[in-house]
Amino acid sequence: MRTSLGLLAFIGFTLFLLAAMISIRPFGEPPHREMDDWFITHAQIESSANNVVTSIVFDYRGFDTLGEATVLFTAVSGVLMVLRRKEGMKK
Amino acid sequence: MIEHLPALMIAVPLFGAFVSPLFKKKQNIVAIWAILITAVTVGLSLLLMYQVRLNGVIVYVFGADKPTLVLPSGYKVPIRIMFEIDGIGAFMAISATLMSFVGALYSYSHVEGESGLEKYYALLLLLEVGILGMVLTGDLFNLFVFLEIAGIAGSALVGFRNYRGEASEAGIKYLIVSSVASLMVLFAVGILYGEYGNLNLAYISRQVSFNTLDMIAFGLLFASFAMKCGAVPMHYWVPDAYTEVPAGINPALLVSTYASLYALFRVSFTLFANISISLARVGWIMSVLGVLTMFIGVTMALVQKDVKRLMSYHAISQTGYMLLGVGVGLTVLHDPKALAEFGRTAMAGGIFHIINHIIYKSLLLMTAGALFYVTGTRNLNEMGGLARKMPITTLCFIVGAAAISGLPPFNGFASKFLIYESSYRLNPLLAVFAMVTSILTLASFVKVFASAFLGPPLEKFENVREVPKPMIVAMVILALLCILFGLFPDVVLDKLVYPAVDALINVAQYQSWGGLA
Amino acid sequence: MISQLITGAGYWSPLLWLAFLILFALIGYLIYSRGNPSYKKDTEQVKPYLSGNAEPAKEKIQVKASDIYWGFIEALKGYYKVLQAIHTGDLRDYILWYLGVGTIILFLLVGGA
Amino acid sequence: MNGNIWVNFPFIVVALLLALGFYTIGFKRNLIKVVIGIEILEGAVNLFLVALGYVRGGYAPIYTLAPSEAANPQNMVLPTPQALTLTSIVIGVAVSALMLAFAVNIYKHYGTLDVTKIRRLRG
Amino acid sequence: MTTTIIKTTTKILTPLILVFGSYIILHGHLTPGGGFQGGAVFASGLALLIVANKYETVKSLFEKAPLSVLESIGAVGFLGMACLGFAGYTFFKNVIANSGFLLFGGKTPSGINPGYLNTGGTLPYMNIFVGMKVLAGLTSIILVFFLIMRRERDEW
Repeated sequence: MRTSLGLLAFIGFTLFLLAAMISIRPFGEPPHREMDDWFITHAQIESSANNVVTSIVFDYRGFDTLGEATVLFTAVSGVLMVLRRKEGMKK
Repeated sequence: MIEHLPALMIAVPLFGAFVSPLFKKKQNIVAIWAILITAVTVGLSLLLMYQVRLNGVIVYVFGADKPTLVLPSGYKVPIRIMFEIDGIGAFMAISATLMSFVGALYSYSHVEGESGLEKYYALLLLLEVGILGMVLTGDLFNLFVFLEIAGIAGSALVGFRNYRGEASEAGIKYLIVSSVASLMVLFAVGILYGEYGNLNLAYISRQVSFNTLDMIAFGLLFASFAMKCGAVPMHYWVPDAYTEVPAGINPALLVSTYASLYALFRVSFTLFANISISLARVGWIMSVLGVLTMFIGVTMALVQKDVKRLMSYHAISQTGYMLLGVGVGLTVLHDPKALAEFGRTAMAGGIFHIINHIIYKSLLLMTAGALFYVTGTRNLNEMGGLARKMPITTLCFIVGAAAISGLPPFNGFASKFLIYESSYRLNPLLAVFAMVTSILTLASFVKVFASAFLGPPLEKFENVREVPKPMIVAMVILALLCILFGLFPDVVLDKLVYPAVDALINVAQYQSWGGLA
Repeated sequence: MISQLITGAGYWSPLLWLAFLILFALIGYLIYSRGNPSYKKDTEQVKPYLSGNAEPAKEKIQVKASDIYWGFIEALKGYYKVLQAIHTGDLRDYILWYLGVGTIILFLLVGGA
Repeated sequence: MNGNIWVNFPFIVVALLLALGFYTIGFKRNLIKVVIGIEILEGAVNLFLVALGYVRGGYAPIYTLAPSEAANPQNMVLPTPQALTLTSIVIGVAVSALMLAFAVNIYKHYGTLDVTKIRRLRG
Repeated sequence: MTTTIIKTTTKILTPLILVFGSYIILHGHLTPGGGFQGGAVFASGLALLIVANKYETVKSLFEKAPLSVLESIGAVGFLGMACLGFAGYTFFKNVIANSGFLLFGGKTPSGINPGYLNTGGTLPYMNIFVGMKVLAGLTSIILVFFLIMRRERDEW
């Protein structure tokens, strides 16, 4: 019962994913690249970096990187808290 | 400095979180530090709401020369991450900071004496950061990043009591559910990026069209955020997480759930505006989900024995009210007459219910945490006769229970009243379900009150005292808020709720970054 | 100004409601205080009548939480059996439900487009 | 369904990987395998993001000692998806670390990793 | 897993891995890589040290290592570099780029160039801070897993 219904849901979802991936634009021909062209042409002028990806990671989308570092910090704190040795001495 | 307010909203709690692990061994100092930081963020969010009411949508572009420089000179697409804050964003920010402050205050006593507290408070602040980023951002990938922050911090806090196996079980369940949802969100964002070559929410919402791919992305976003906000039948993680998390974290966890609800509204109203307007179907999906959520949540709550689990099922069923109210508004969004008649009122009820529910459900979960604090159990069958021992907790519980069951003059009644009257205009059946749910809610809270507080005093609770001062203060603050919001609902509606509703309805202002382009 | 809640179909004013509550409470109290007790104190007239049995001591009565609303839950037994069966604490079911609901929503959206 | 399906073969692979991950999460009994399913999902989404940024015959968007054809920006692949993928990889590492920590704790308390037995919270 | 082969390989490889990690961190703005990748490489070198030694050795070696302090310093430093933009610009504004500042403030010639280390503005600083943070974080994760496995093997 559970398995059959689960398989049904799984297959339906997979079909929609396949439909999305078939109907997407052809591979290797991005239709709109205005934002990326700006990055490629202005990275050396605005953030003086040869590596455009780094200039995006730390300058244009640096706020995402702050969030990413925060995610790592969160995970480290979480792991250390979940696996902490001395357990709480509750009343 | 005032123009950097949106950045400070994130930077201040982030700084607090990064610093607090340095206070090892000094548990009280880190608790006071967290209380201080959260208090500062409360002030900042109030200032932010004032600014938003003053000059409409606030835009803050990260890394540009000027905070309002959305488009580079002579260019047509936005290239940088930006915060775009309108009424509902500021509204959610106020609830997030307020609840984090109350939770930190409550935690000072509630988790006192446990180990690893510096991590605990750091994660509380990080959870607040995640919520604030989710509700303030105007960039889709940034939304995903903060969604992950909130999910990871929340699940780590769910597993705080690592000497209980159930805590780890609930933690991994919440973590897997939230990471699957966030990954599907990222997949949908990737689809949109591949189509339109941009990540800015407002820009994509102007470009988005009606083809199959957009609809699939919309469906993925809708389902993922619906699961994250605990809509039936994807609600199973909610009782587990809310039950096992320490009661001091419950307020922030509630707000993180409703940040996902905010993202659902934002996606339906703004990102896919020209689709949702042409599809009243979306509104009907949301309303039916809401009715299902209300009814199944409350009927499951009636049979629970664990007090926090019972309240968690009530949290699910109250989420249904918000979905119903805003869904009714979304159904008639493209019909100006019906919108003016009852749609706007329905959305006001739904959004007003968000903050009301956050307040009184946090209050109730805190009283449950107080019961757990003094008795060491959460099983209602083993409690009884605690009203004499802890009078203030009992009073706070009565206020919260009356508010959640929609008894006048508490705040629950005000928002539910709006939802009843407006959803009745769309379809009477919806209002009937809402009222039945409210009655069952009252019934189940009568059960909790009778079995936990009334009855003869049990000898095993002879030396039970009232809970310490900080917990009392936190609970009393929320109880007073319940009464105030119930006695002066029109003030709250005018100052907080209707700006949020109009921000959701008025898409053009958001799409043009507040008229900057 | 008196605060009121405009709902499109009328209004509701909490303060007015509170005033009327207090007013009617006072009236009720007046009526109550005017009446005089017709029964005699500390006779068996004031004792609760439990079909002839003596009333058990108050300390003995501890109603378990799971006994409250027993009849309600008994009446809806079939509904609750289905509901409890759905709520398996199985982690994988959470994701499968997500897949199912996602499929339905996608069908409603894409199929209608 | 634009033209032939082989042009979009990488995207089809992404869809199949997503399906594989969901199957692993939904129908395997071992908790570690469920975690592996999440990892497969993350890999699929990262692959999708990188595949979005590819330009046929493009060069890496780095100016250091680049070949002279790369001087024309149109010949460089899109840099944004690479940055997004970097972010999402780090997030995936964080999530998997926390999930494994929970798994260790669960094994310590339950003595098993069978998902059908880790069900104390239900009903 | 502390055989002689692994010990010898570790002795030879660890310095190289650490040097390579720091190279990736420092050249993040010129060549592929950056703070995260370099930090991960660095942490993998430390992980090699961890798995190739005995429990007591690792414990005595890493007990006093200020990993969490290092992580907090990296995170706060990253935030501080971002906050430099508050001076007249916005959060995350690259204020040092092409400003002739003493360190990493040089101008980058436009177009294809061999790459000069003294460029990049705030990017190299952020790379260094993020690398510090990532190596501390990943190392502490690996360390706590290693310690808990060795500690509680007999308990299970």
